[in-house]
Amino acid sequence: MNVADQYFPTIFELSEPEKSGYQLPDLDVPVHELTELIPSPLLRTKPLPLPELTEPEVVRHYTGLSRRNHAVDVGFYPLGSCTMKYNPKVNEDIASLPGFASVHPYQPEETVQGMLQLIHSLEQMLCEISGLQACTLQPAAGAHGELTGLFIIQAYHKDRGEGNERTQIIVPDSAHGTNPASAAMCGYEVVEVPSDDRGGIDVAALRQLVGPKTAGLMLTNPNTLGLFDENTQVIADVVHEAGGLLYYDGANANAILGISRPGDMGFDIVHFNLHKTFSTPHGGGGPGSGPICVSDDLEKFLPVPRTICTETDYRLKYDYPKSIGKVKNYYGNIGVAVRAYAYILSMGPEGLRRVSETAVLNANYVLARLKGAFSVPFDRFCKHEFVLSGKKQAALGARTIDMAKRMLDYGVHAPTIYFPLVVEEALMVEPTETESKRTLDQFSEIMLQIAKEAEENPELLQNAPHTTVVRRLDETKAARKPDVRYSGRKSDG
Amino acid sequence: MNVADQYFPTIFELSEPEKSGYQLPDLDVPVHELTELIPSPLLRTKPLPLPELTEPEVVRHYTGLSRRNHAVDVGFYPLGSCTMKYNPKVNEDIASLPGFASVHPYQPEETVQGMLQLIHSLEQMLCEISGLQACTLQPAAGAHGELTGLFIIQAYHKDRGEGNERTQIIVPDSAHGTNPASAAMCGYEVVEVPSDDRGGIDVAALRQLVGPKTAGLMLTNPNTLGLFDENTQVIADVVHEAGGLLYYDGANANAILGISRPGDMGFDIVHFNLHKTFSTPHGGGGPGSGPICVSDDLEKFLPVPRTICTETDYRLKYDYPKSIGKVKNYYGNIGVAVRAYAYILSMGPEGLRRVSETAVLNANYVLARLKGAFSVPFDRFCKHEFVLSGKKQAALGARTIDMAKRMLDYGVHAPTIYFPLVVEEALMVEPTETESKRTLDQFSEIMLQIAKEAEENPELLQNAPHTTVVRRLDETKAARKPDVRYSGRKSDG
Amino acid sequence: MSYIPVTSSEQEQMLAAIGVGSVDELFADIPQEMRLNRPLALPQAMTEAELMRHCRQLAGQNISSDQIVSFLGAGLYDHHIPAAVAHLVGRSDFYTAYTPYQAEVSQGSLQAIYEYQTLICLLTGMDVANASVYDAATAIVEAIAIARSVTRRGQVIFADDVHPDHTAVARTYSKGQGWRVKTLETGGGQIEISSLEESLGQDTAAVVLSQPNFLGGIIDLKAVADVVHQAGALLIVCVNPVLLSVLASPGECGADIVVGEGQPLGNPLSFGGPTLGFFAAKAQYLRRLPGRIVGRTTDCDGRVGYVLTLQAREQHIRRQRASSNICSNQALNALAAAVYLALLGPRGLKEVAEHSIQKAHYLAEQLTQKGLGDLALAGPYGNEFVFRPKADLDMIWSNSLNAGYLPGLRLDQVPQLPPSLGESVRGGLLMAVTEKRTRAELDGLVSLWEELSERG
Amino acid sequence: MSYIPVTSSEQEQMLAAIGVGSVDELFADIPQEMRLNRPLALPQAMTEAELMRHCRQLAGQNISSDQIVSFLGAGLYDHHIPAAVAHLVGRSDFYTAYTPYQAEVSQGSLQAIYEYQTLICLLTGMDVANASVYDAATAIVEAIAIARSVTRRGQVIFADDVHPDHTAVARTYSKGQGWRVKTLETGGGQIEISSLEESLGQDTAAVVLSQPNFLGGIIDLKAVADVVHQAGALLIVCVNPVLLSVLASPGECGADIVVGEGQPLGNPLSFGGPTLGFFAAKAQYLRRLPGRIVGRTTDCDGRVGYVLTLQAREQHIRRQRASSNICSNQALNALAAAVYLALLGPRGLKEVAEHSIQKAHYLAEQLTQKGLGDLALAGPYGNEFVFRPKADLDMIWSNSLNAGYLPGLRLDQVPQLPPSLGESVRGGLLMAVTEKRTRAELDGLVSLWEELSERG
Ligand SMILES: Cc1ncc(COP(=O)(O)O)c(C=O)c1O
Ligand SMILES: Cc1ncc(COP(=O)(O)O)c(C=O)c1O
Repeated sequence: MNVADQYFPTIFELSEPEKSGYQLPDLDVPVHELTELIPSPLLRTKPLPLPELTEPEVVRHYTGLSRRNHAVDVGFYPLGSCTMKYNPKVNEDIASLPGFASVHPYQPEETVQGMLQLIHSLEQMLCEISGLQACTLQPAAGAHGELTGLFIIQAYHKDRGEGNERTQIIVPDSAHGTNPASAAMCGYEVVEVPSDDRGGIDVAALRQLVGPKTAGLMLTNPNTLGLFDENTQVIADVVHEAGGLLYYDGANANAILGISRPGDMGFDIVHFNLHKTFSTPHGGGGPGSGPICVSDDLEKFLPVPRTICTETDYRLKYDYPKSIGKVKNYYGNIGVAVRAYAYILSMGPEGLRRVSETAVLNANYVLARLKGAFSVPFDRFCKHEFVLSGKKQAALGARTIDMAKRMLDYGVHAPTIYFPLVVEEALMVEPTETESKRTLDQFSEIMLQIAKEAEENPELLQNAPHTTVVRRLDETKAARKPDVRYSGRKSDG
Repeated sequence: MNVADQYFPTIFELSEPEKSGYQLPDLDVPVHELTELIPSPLLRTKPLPLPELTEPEVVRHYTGLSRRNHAVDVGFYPLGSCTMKYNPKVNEDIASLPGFASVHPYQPEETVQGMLQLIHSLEQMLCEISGLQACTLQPAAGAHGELTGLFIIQAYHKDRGEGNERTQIIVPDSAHGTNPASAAMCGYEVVEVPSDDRGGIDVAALRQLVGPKTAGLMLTNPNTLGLFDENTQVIADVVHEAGGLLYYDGANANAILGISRPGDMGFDIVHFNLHKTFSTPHGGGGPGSGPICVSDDLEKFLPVPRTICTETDYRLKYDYPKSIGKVKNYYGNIGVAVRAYAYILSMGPEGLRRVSETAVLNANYVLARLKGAFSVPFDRFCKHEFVLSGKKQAALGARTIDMAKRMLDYGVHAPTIYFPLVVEEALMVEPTETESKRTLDQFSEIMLQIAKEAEENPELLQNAPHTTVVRRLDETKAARKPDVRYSGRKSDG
Repeated sequence: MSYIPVTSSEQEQMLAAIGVGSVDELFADIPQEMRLNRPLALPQAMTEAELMRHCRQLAGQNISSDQIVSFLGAGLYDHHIPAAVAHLVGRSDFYTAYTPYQAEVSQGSLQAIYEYQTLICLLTGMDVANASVYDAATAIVEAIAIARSVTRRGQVIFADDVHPDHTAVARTYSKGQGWRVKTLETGGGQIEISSLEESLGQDTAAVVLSQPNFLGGIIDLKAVADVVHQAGALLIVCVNPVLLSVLASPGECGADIVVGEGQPLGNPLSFGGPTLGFFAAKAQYLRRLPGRIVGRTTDCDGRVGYVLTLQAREQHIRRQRASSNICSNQALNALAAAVYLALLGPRGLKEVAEHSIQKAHYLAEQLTQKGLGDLALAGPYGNEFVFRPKADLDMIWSNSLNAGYLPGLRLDQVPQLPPSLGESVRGGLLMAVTEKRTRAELDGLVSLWEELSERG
Repeated sequence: MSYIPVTSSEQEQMLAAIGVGSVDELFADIPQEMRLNRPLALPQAMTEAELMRHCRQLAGQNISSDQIVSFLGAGLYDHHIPAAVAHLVGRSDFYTAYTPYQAEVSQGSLQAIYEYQTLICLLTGMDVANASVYDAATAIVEAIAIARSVTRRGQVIFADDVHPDHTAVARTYSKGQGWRVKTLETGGGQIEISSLEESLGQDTAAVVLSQPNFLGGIIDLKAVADVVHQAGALLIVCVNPVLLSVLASPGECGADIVVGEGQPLGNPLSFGGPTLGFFAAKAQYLRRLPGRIVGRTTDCDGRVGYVLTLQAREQHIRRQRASSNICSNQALNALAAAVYLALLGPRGLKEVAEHSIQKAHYLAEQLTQKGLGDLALAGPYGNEFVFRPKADLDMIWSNSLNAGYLPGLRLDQVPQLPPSLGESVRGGLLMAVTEKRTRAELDGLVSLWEELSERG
C-alpha cells in the first residue's frame, strides 16, 4: 500500500449535499421574488449541479493536487523554448498590491495614474530592449503577439495598396508551431524555408521564395535550435528588398538582452514573452503576456487604446485612424506586465545583460558535458538553449520519449522533446540563468546516466517513469475515447 | 532510483562563496571605518560562517522541505490533545495586514488603538467563553499559561499569608506533562492523584491528599482520556474547602465551547490554547498563545501591562501593585491572538457551540467504528477525543508505535501515542470538527485494516513505514550520539 | 545578483569546460554591427526594498476597489473573492509550473484543469469545454472560427448589445481573416425574431449574442436558437458565469458554443487582465476546439491519470492547419475560477447572483422612486442597468467621485459603442451592483444624489 | 458553516452508528448545573467579507511601520524582510503542521529546525542550540535555570542595562522559583570589572549581560567572562543577532549560554509577538537545554533523516523533573529566521548591520553637530543610541509624530527602567536606525528638529 498508489478523487466525488465553503451576510435590502424581476422562462429550472464542499475540504484537495506537480520552485525545469527561470517572489507581492490587483479598467484615468505610468514606462523599456520605437502590451501571450504583428503587417501592406498581392508569410522549418498557425489564422499562405547545414535559414532557398507575394518573414533568433542565425543581415535585406517585413519571435530573447537588439538586426516587429524572458510565472500554462514593439513606420497601426504621457498626466488614447483596432478586451494582461516591470527594474541594464550571458554560459556548459553521449546536430556554440538528438539511443531501443520519462524518475523535468521538427528525436534543453552549476552538473550526470541506461537496459527507460504518482499514461486511449469532463464514474479512467 | 531515495542536502551543502539572496542599496551616508565607531577588540575577527545561496536556491530548498511534511492542509491529522483543526485562510490574511503585522509594541498608544481594541475585545470574549472575569494574553503557549497561573496561585496564597505553607500542587496521573513540569518550575511539590475506574479523578484519594499544604489542583476537563470528569463539582468543593485553587488546563476546550464553562464548573484560573481551540496554526511546533482567564478575586495578580478601555480610548496600564509582574516581553503572541479574534468573530456563539458538538460527535463516531477492533479502556461516551489501547495488537507483536508508523503509509498522521501514561500502549485520537464523515470513515477503515494486518502480518507493521521519504528512523542512535548541528559531513548521518 | 546563482569562479570552470576563454566568445556568431555597444538605457537596478517602495508608491496612485464604493461593471465585476482562492492559486507548485507537457509530474495541474473543464460544462449546460482562452473577446473569435469552418460561410451577425470591446476585437480579426461582421440592432432590448430572421442569410456562419447584454439586460435565448439553426448558422452566446446560477443555461437554450469572461469567478480585476475566457461547446465540436484540453486516461498499471489530449488540433503538431494558434492560455485564472466554484458550490454562487440582482434592483428602485432619473431600458436586467440621471451628469460624476463613489460607467465615454445602442442610452450610466455593496452604501449614493439634485 | 464539513444527514447517520438519538446525549456526563443554558454573549457570526472589512478597519487604526518613519527599536527592529521569507514560511505544508512527532512524515520541519540550530550555533559561536523558546526574556530565565541547577546556587546578577522587560520577567520567575536578582549598576556603559567582582559572591549562579545593552551600547564581553568563571558562575549573554555579524562572537568571548531575541532575523514586529527566543550553549549543557532539539540520524535503510531527540529532558517524558515545562515553542518564527539567514548569508547580514550602524552614527552626528542635543552615553554603540534633545521633549515628540516621524522610545515613559540607568539617560530618546532608513529620512528628521528648535 503506497500513498502514491492512492486514487486522488476528483472534487466531484468529495461533494456532499448541503455543504458550502462560502457564506454571505443576510440580504439587507427588501427582497422581491426573483420571478418578479426576471420572467421565469428566462430562469434556470434545474438546480446547478456544482460540487458542494466546505473550505477545509477544498483547501486539502487543491493543496494535495499542487503537491502532485513539478514546478520551478520544486526542481530543475529545462524545458526548451519555455525559459523556465525563477519567478522572483517580490514580483508576486507587487502584483497583488490592491492598487494594482483591485483596479477596474474602466476607472476614470485620474484614478489610475500609477497604473498608466507603469504601462507607459514598461512600453518604453521594452522599446529600448528591442531597439524599436513603439509598443503595446495588449497581446495576451506570444502567439497572440504574433497574430497582432501579422495584423499589422497586413494593415501595412494594405495601407501601401499591396493588401491583396502580399499573401505569403515565410516561416523557417525550425519555427515554433505558433508561427505558421498565426500566419494561417491571419489568412496568409505559409511558405516554409528550409534550414541550412549550420542550422540557420537556407539563404539561397529564401531568395527563391521571396517576391511580390511576400508579406513578411517570421524568425526566432536565436532560433529554436538555440542558434543565432549568422545570416541575419542578409535575410533582413532579402526580405526587405522584396517588400516584406520582418517579424521577430522573441520567445528566445533570453539570449540577447543588452547584447543585441532585434531592431538593430533589422526586424520591424518584435514580440516578447513576458512569461519567459521577463520572469513572470507560467501559471501552469498561463497567463502570459506578449507585448509587441514596432518600428516608427508601423506605430500608427498598433492596437488601441494606447497609453500616452501628456505634460500633466497619463491618458488612454483611442484616436488612431489607422490602428488595426483591438485584439483583446481592455488593455492586456496587465497583472503580468506589472511583474515584468518589477523584474526589469530589479535587474537594471547590467543585470539584464548578465541574464543573457549566464543563460548562454549555462547552456553551453551543459552542452559541453553532454556532447560525448548524445548526437549533436549542429556543432556550434549555442545560445541560451541547445538541441540534442536522441537518435543514437533510439537505435538502441530507448527513444527520446523514453529518456524524457526516465528523467522524471530522477526528479528533474524533461527537456522539450520532438521539437524542433528538423531534428530527429529532438531533446531541447534550456537551463536558464537562474540555475546553479551544481544543478547543471546534477542534470548532466543524470543525462549521462540515462545514456548509459539506454545502452545497458533500454527497457528500464521504455517502462519509465517508475516513481511518479502515476506511471506512463496512455495518451492514445485518451485521444481515442476522449473523457474530457467528469461524468460520475469513480476510478475507471 | 527513486526520488524519495535521494538525499536531501542541507542548506550548508548548497553554499558557494560569493552568493547571496539579498542586496542593499549603496550606503548613502558618509561612511566611517567600522573600527572608528567600535573598538576593534569588540569586533568580529573571523568571517561569519553562514551559508551562501541565491534566492532561487533558497526557495527551492525550503519548498522542497515543505513537501516532505504532513500537515493539516495535506491530510488528516488526528493527533490527540493537539486539536489539529483547519486553520482558516482569511485569518492568515488578517494577521498579515500591515496594521497588525508591522506595528511596534512601543508605539505611542494613540497610534495603536485598533490593536488595543482587538486585544481588549478578545480578552473579554475569552472571559465570556471561560465563565471567568479577567484575562491576559501575555502567556506564549499553554505551558506558559500554566506557569503564569501557578505564579498567580502563589501570589494569591502569599497575599493571604499562606505563601510558605501551601507548597503542593495536585495533578492527576492522566495529566499532560506540562502540568507537573510547570508546577515544579514554580517550585511546587507535585502530588499525583490517581484516576478511578471511570477515568476521572479518584475522589477518595483526592480527599486524602488535600490539606493545608494544598496550593491548588490542575485539571484538564475533559481530561486527556477525552472524558469529562463526572465528579467535577465534588473535586472543586474538596479543593476549595481545603483552601486550594482550581486550575483548568484548557487544552481540551474544544469539547465545551458554549456548552459548559470552566468558571461555572468552579475553576479559578483557565488557560486556553489559541493554537488548538481557536484555530490558529501550529506552525510546525509554534508559535502558540496561552491566554489565561481568572476570577474576580485573582484579577489583581494578573501580569502587567493590562489593556484597559477608558471612556475615550484604549490604554496599557502598568499600575497594579499586586501583579505578579511580567511573564513575557511586551504583551504576548499578539499575531496569534489576531487570528483567534478573527476566528471567534467568524464562528459566533452558535458556531462555537457547533464546533464542540461536532468535535464530540466526530470523536464518538470514530470510537464507535473502532471499538470492536481495539481495546477501549473506559467504556463511556468520549468528548472531543478518545484513547484506545493497543495492547491486544501489542500481544500479537504489533506495538502501538508500529501501528502508528503503519498509518503513515496510508497517508494519515498517527494519533498521539503512549499518552496518557495511564493507558497501556495508548493511542489518543482527536479528529476535530473540521473533518468530514468521509475522512473519518477512511481513517476508521485504515485503522481496522491495520488491526487486521497486526493479526495477519505483524512484521509489516514492525517494519513500517514503507513509503515515506525516509523509513523508520533510529531514535536511539540520535540520542546516544547526538548530532544536533551540521558539521560538514555529507550524508553519513 | 540574487537571482543568478553562478559565481565568478564557477564561471571560470564552466568556460574551461566549454573550451573558451570568455563568455564573449560564446556570442561570436552575433555580428559586431548587430551588437549593442552600450548598456541599455534603463534605470539602474533597484534592490528589493527600493523596488517595493517604488511600486507601493505607484500602486498608491491608483484608487483600488477597497478604497471607493464602485458601481463599475461592464464585463468585470468586483465580487468578494474568498481568501482561500489566493492561498491555493498562490502555491508555487501551481504557479511556477509550465503547461503540463510531462503528465506524470503534472497531475496536479492536469486534474485541476479536467475539473475546471467539467465545472464549465456544468455551469453552461454544454458538453465539452477547453482549458481556457485569453478572454471573452478572443473566445468569441475562436468560436467564430469554428462556425466558419463548420458552415464554410463568411458572415457573422453580432447583436449590437454585445460588449463593444468584444465586437471591436472581432472586427480586427474579421479584417485580418477576411470575414464580415453584420450588426443586429436590438436597442438594448430583446432580440426581435423578425429582424433576426431578416438578418440571417445564406452566408451567415454564426450569430453572436450576449447574456446579459452589455447594458445588463437579460435576453430570451430560447426563442433565438431555433431561428439561427434553421438558417444553418451556429448560435454563439457570451455569458456572465455568475448569473448562470439563476438564468436558464445556454445549453438548455440551444446554444452551440458558449463563451464568457471568467473574471467574476474568483479573479481580481487587475486593470482588465489577466482574466480568462472560458469556452464550451456541443460535443460534436470537441475536435475543433481551440487550445488545450485535458483528458482522463489510465497509466500502464491501470491507475487513473490525466493528460493533455487531442493535441493533433494544436499548433505545435498541426502548425498552419491547427484549429487555433493559441499556446499559453490563462491556466492560473482558470484554476482560480475552479477553486472559487468549488468553494461557493451551487448555493453560494446562486446567493451571489441573487444578492447582486436584488441589490441592483433596490438601487434602481430607490433612484427612480426618488425622482432622480429613469432607467434607459424597460426589459428585465440582472445586476446591472442603465440609469439616466435627471441632473447634469458631469456634476453628479465629479461630486460622486469626490464623495468616494464610482457610480458606474459613463456610456457617453465608451469608445466604439454602436450608434444604434448609443441612441437608446444617451446620457446614461451603466451601473453594476455586486453582493459586496451594502445597503448603507446604496442608500449613501442615493442620498448623495438627492442632495446634489436639490442643490443643483 | 464553511469550516465544519458534517452535514445534518451525515450527523444522523453518525448518531445512529454511535447509538444515540441526539448530540446532546453525548454530553450527558456534564451535569446540568455546569451547563451554559444560553448562547454565549458574543457578537453574531460574521461572514468572511464582513470579518475582513471589520479587521481592515481595526488595522487601519494602527499606524504601521510603512506609514511612518520610525526610529523605534528597544529590542525589536524594523529591518527589511525579503519577500521570499513570507512566501516560504507561508507554505501551509509548514505552518499547518504540528510539532514533528512522527518524524518520517515531518522531515521538512525537522531538517529546517536542524539547520536553524546550526545557523544559531554559527552566529553565536556556540556548540549547540535548541529549536527555540518563546522570546529573549524567557530564554534568559531558562538559561538561569540551567545555571542554578549546574551551580546549585540561588543568586543571579543582572546588569542594569539588560532590557527592562527581560529583567521584569526574570523578577516574576525569581519570585515564583525562589531565587534572587541582584542588580549590577553600569550606568549604561562598560561593565566595570571591579564592581562586577564585588557583586559576585559564593551564591552567584550566573551573570546576565546584554550585548548591545538596552541603550544600544556595545560592551566588552571578553574582559568579563574570566571574572565570572573564576567566581564559579555562568555567563549568560543576551545578544542582538544581526549585530553578531560584526561583533566578536559571544562564544569567542567565553559566554556559557547565549540567548537573544530572534525577531530581527526576518520576523515582523507583530506588536511584540510572536517572535522567538534563540538559545545556544556550550556542548556540556546539551542535555540540560530546555525544549525541543532535533538530531540527525539514519533510517533502517541507512538514509539520513532527522528526529526530535534527547526527549528525556522534556516534560512529556520527565514530567516534574523536566529541564523546562516548555512544549509549543516558536517554530515558525525560527523557520523565518533560518530562511532570512539563508537568503542574506554572511555578506548580507554584515551589510545590514553595517548600514544600520553607519546610518545610526550619521544621524547621531548630524543631531549633535547641529547643536540639537547630545548623546547621553559616551561609549561605542551599534545602531541605537540615547539622544538628549535640548528642546522640550514633549514639543519635539508631538511635532515629530505629526510630521510622520516616530523618533524613538521616550525613556521617561519606560516602566521599570532601573533607577541607576534612568539617572544617566534622563530626558533621553532611545533612537534605533536600520538599513531601511534612507539618508533623506534621516536628514528630514534633523531639519525638522532644527526648525522646531529655532521656532521653540
Ligand atoms: C519560439 C516560440 N514562439 C512562440 C511561442 C508561443 O508563445 P505563447 O505560449 O506565449 O503563446 C512559444 C512558446 O512556447 C515559443 O517557444
Ligand atoms: C493537555 C495539555 N496541556 C498543556 C499542553 C501544553 O500546551 P503548549 O504546547 O501550548 O505549551 C498541551 C499541549 O499539547 C496539552 O495537550
